[in-house]
Amino acid sequence: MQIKNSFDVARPLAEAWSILLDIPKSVTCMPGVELTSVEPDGSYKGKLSVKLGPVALKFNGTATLEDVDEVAHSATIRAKGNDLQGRGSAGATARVRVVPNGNDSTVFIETDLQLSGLVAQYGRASGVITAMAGEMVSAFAKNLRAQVLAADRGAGTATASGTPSVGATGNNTIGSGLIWRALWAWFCGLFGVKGCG
Amino acid sequence: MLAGRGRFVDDIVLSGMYAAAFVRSSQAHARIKSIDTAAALAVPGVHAVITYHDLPAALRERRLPLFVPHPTLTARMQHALAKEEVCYVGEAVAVVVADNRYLAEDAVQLVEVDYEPLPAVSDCKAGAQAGAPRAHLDLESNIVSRMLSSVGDIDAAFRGAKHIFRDEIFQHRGGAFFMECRGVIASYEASEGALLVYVSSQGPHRIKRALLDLFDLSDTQVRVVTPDVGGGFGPKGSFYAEYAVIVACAMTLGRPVKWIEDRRENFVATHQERDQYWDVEIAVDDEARIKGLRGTLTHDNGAYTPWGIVLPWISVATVPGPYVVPAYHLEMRSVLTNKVMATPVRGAGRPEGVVVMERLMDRVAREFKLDPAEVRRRNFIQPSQMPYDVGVIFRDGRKVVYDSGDYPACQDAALQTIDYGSFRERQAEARRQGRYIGIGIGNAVEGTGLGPYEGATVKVATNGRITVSTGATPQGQSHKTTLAQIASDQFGVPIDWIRVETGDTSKISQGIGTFAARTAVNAGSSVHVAAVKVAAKAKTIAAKLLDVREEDLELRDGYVQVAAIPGSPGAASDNARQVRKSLAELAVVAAGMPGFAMQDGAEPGLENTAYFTATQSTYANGTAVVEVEVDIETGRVTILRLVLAHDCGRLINPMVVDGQVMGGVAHAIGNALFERMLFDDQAQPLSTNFGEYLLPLATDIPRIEIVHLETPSPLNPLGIKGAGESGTIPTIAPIIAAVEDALSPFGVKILEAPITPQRIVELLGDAALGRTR
Amino acid sequence: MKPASFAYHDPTTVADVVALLAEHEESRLLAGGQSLMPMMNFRFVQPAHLIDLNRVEELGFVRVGGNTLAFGAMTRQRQIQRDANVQQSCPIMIEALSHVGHRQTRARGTIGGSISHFDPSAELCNMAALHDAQLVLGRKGSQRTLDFDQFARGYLTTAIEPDEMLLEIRLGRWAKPQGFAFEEFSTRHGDFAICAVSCLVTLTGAGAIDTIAIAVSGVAPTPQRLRGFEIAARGQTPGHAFYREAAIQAAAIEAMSDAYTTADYRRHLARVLTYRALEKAVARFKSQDTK
Amino acid sequence: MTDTRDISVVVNGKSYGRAVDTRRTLGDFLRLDLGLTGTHFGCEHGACGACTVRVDGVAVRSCLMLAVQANEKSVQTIEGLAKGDILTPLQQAFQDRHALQCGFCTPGILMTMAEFLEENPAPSEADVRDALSGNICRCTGYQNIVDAVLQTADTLRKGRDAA
Repeated sequence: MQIKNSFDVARPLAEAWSILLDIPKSVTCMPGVELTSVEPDGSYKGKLSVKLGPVALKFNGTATLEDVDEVAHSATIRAKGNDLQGRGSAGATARVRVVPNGNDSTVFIETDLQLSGLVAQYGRASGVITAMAGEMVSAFAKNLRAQVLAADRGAGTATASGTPSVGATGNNTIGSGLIWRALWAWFCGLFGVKGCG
Repeated sequence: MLAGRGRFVDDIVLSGMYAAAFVRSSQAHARIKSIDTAAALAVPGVHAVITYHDLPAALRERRLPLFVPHPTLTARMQHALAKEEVCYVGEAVAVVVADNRYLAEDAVQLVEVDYEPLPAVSDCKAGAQAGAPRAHLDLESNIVSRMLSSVGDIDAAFRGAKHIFRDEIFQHRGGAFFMECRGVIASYEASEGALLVYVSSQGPHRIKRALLDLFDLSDTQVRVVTPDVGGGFGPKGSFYAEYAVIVACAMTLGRPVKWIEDRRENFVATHQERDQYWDVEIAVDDEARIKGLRGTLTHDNGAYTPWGIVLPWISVATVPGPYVVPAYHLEMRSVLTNKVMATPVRGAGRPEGVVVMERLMDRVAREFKLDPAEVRRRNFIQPSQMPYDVGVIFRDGRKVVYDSGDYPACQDAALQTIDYGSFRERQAEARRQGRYIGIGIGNAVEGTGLGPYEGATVKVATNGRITVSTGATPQGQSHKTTLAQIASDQFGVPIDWIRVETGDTSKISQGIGTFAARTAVNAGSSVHVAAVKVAAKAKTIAAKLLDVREEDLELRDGYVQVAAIPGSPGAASDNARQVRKSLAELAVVAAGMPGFAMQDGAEPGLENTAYFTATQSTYANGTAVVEVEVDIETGRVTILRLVLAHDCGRLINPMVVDGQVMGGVAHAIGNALFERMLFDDQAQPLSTNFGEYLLPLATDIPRIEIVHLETPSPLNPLGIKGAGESGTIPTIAPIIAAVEDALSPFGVKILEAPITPQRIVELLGDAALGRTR
Repeated sequence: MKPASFAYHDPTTVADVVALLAEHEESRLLAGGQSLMPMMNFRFVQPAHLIDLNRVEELGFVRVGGNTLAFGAMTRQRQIQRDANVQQSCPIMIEALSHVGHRQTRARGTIGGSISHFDPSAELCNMAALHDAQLVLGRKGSQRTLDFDQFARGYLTTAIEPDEMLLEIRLGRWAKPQGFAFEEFSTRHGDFAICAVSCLVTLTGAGAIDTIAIAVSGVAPTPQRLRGFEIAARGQTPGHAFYREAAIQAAAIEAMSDAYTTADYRRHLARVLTYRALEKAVARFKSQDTK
Repeated sequence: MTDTRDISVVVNGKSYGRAVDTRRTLGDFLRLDLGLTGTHFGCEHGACGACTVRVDGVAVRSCLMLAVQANEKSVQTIEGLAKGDILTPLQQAFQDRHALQCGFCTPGILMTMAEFLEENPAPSEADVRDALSGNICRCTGYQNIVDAVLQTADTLRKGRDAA
């Protein structure tokens, strides 16, 4: 599925761009993402965990930064992960582009998300999943923006640790709520009869 | 069965047996970069986790066998376990063998497969376009077969035609969804080199043949047994990768191994049928008589080609049906997609062909403002034209030549039963009350009793017991009853005196199996031929012993006796009781006495094996007429009446045939109104449970009214034709037609199956607002 | 399709249940099992602790209060269908239950499980919305009672906290005579409703609307009441224009879509079924046919 | 991690004591632990009804119930329907009316209909179809099943009148 986002940053192009490319920080802007290691090949390993009441989805994944164009200020982030209990996997390609906007800049993110396996195979849930994915990417964008602002405030310490920014954590819960609903939606595609739990 | 004593594969328990579960691809198309089985192997109770690289050399080198090759086909067969590329969600990647299924599933979710996703082909029409992604990395094109079916001078037919009508018709993917999922048990006795396989199939002989192809074993080492089968409907006639893998597991581990497909696997790994996109044109003269029919069929073959092009071929050959089509030109394109394979499901492509022809008949009727029944009458092949050469070649390589049948009579019988004559009045009256009812007609001719043969051995043991053995394999069609009945007719004994053995390669050496409604025709004829020979031999021996003429003898109640003399039955029976020989006595004589020569060199034993070979298919035919009511505000379709008139030649057992017809009709109703197997644009299946893939329930099926016509086939000694699919084949078309007819005041045209309430409301537009407008 | 391992608990009192909930984070309550068990068989849900409520007898009851009808969370759907009090004072409940699954699932399925699960198309959630239900939730050492609107959070999401459980469902009771109707559309009998509309109505002696309640489920993530219309409806004389107005308002609900059903079709059904439900409820009131 | 429990269950009048995994479904317990293979799994998600058995008289899906939940309860399966070789009127009617083909869904249908007929001695065809709607049969098109159930109701009624 295709998801498009854009947001303004009150920073000149070059600065916004460098903040954006600080992957250890920006990757963690995705709600629930925890960066575990930076590999020799420059790729990043991490976890996406979502606590959903009875259901704990844990994705182990990797992310890579590709096609970095310092002139056009564009790059591609590829991420993919598998649920540890074999319930499916997710792959995402995010094309990021920064363009000047007066003295400030605007960030465009185009994400192509493909879910597969158990979690993707319930038609009744497909609508909710799309909505959920869209909101997760929005949350990512929002967190990224928060991070840029944090840097703007020179609060390097806020993110230097590489842990999710405040924004990310805040949105994590929102993200969880959304994912929660989506997951329940998958479940409800599961059984041929209504009735009750 | 009624008391819970049935014996299905999952009911069989062998000592020391392990349970297996498969790791299946979650990707529609991907490269396998690595598989990590360590965590799975560490689970207590897990004995093996096997990937492609752990398979025996023979299985790594070979791919699954293709039973029905064709010159136009670029065959694509799969490995038993995926090697480096997966081509559909559900493709087997690894297998876990453990103490029980619970543990095996625990381990399956710990096997980590690293996939590199590749672009997938979801829709066959898109896949046929130049520049579409390839369903397999090394494919030149996704189109693996282009086949032309051509009769007469099509260009001339269209050049001269006054009226040409064109329609594009889509028929959506569905499946068999038998209630018993697939299952297999393999047991290998290393000391004797004996492999025993229990499998829920439609023919153990073909499974055995595939195993012989894949494992270097000799014929006598392999025994395949099919116990009770919980429904087949086509897909259980295929050979599947899992069967080879489970045999390999049993041979490697030296323990019996059982794999029972669960319903989730069944949705992604058992063969399905369709999609089909048809783009067709019909040319007719001023009297609405067909001059020619041409077009293309784009067929979704799925990821591999286990049945070659059998399925779309049957569709193409079925289109002309009971009508005179002087010129026919159909180009079939079979397209590989990244979906589970499409192979024959009940009807085997015929219902699709019928939908196409009947939609065109209705189109012609609409354009000419003629009664749809009348348009069909004008185009029917007449009984006087039998045998009728359609001109097209059937998938058994022979020309389609209808052997017999009275198509006009069949349609009339159906129309009369449903009181077609008064329908338009009833329809007008209903509309005055704001109700929308409609009627539809579907005619079909079905090639049944496909060759090459199905053998049967009939044997009278020295204790007088009669056994019939055949390679045919029942899945609820009551074959045993049917075949016992055929044999009992020759011996003059009650059916229950005869034991029928089926589904065991050790009981008869050659067999094909049950599909295409072929069993009654082939096995039935073989039983008949063999029984006749055995009965004759009994008479010959008895005649000698009793010193009477053979022609004076009859078989009754297990005895060969002097036949009743017309007029004085009493006397005859007294006479008979004095001079008669039991089958047991005769069998003993036939078996020969140790140390004595056989009587004038007669073949030993009171038995005979016959392999009846049909010179060509027999052609059954049927007409379905359906009356529906459509709720225009919700789009709900209610079937009010459904009449099916059909001619499957001589009826052996009407109750059994009716059962087959009613079951077949239920499949048609599912295909017409409910069953939709959805995939997303990356070929991820979206319908993987019975809450989303909707099978018809008792509340969705009306009472079915059946009319039998009997035009005996000249092609076999019993004059029978197949009946197994006669309920399904003609019945999808008239349901669609009836819905369209009900909605005719709104000019709705339906060119797809299934048709759902939502779709109906979409087609109705504002009209669906009804009273709320 | 075999469930993953879990630690099984089968307490016999509510006190024990909430204690277990407080103790085990990764736990899941098992009521009738008609939704949770399939999820576990598919291994969608793999709880570390499974707390079985089927031995908690104090949760199975139907109680008639002055103006409420109270159900214990573990009261089986079949038990409710056969309860004389419910049949007598809340006939629409019987009509709604006839659409819930099939006889084997109603034999096990419970009202509390259904409402905790909160499927947008569930008939019992529709009933809770229609009757302004109060939901009694319990956790270790405390209880709280929520109105339906506070309880309903979203798509299969309620206000029940991880350490909380639903104890009792209280429906507002309508005086008789009452007109009622439950109109549902599902593809097959017993399937998930694509849309269901319920209506309760009383008329004045003059035949004008006295009180009316309308609940639409299956369209939005939670069951919706047509409150605006219900208020404006007082004093109006029911008829085509009246039903049509209600239908149009129902069709304005923001609808969900999925691979099978579009938002447009859901809105369309809401419109059609609302018209039918009101018409039938009013007719029933007039004929006093409240069976 | 495996969690086991000792349970005692009366099945078809015979009492059994077994230690079972708490995750084992009732259906698997009957099939694997007791060897009562007449109960079949058709979907394992509560949609097809093939696994229907009676627990304390109530027809339920044995794929949606855990074996531990049957502890101290009485279960009846298809094997417990007939008295020896004497079929019940319902089973007999299924045979007479050709109400089964492959027979895989039949046990679940018989257990469901047995309970239904006890509660509805004089059902209409619509009642029967409604009661049957929780069981999927892919072979028969249901008609002969409906007829067999109606015939049974008839037989039983006549039997009662006679008595």
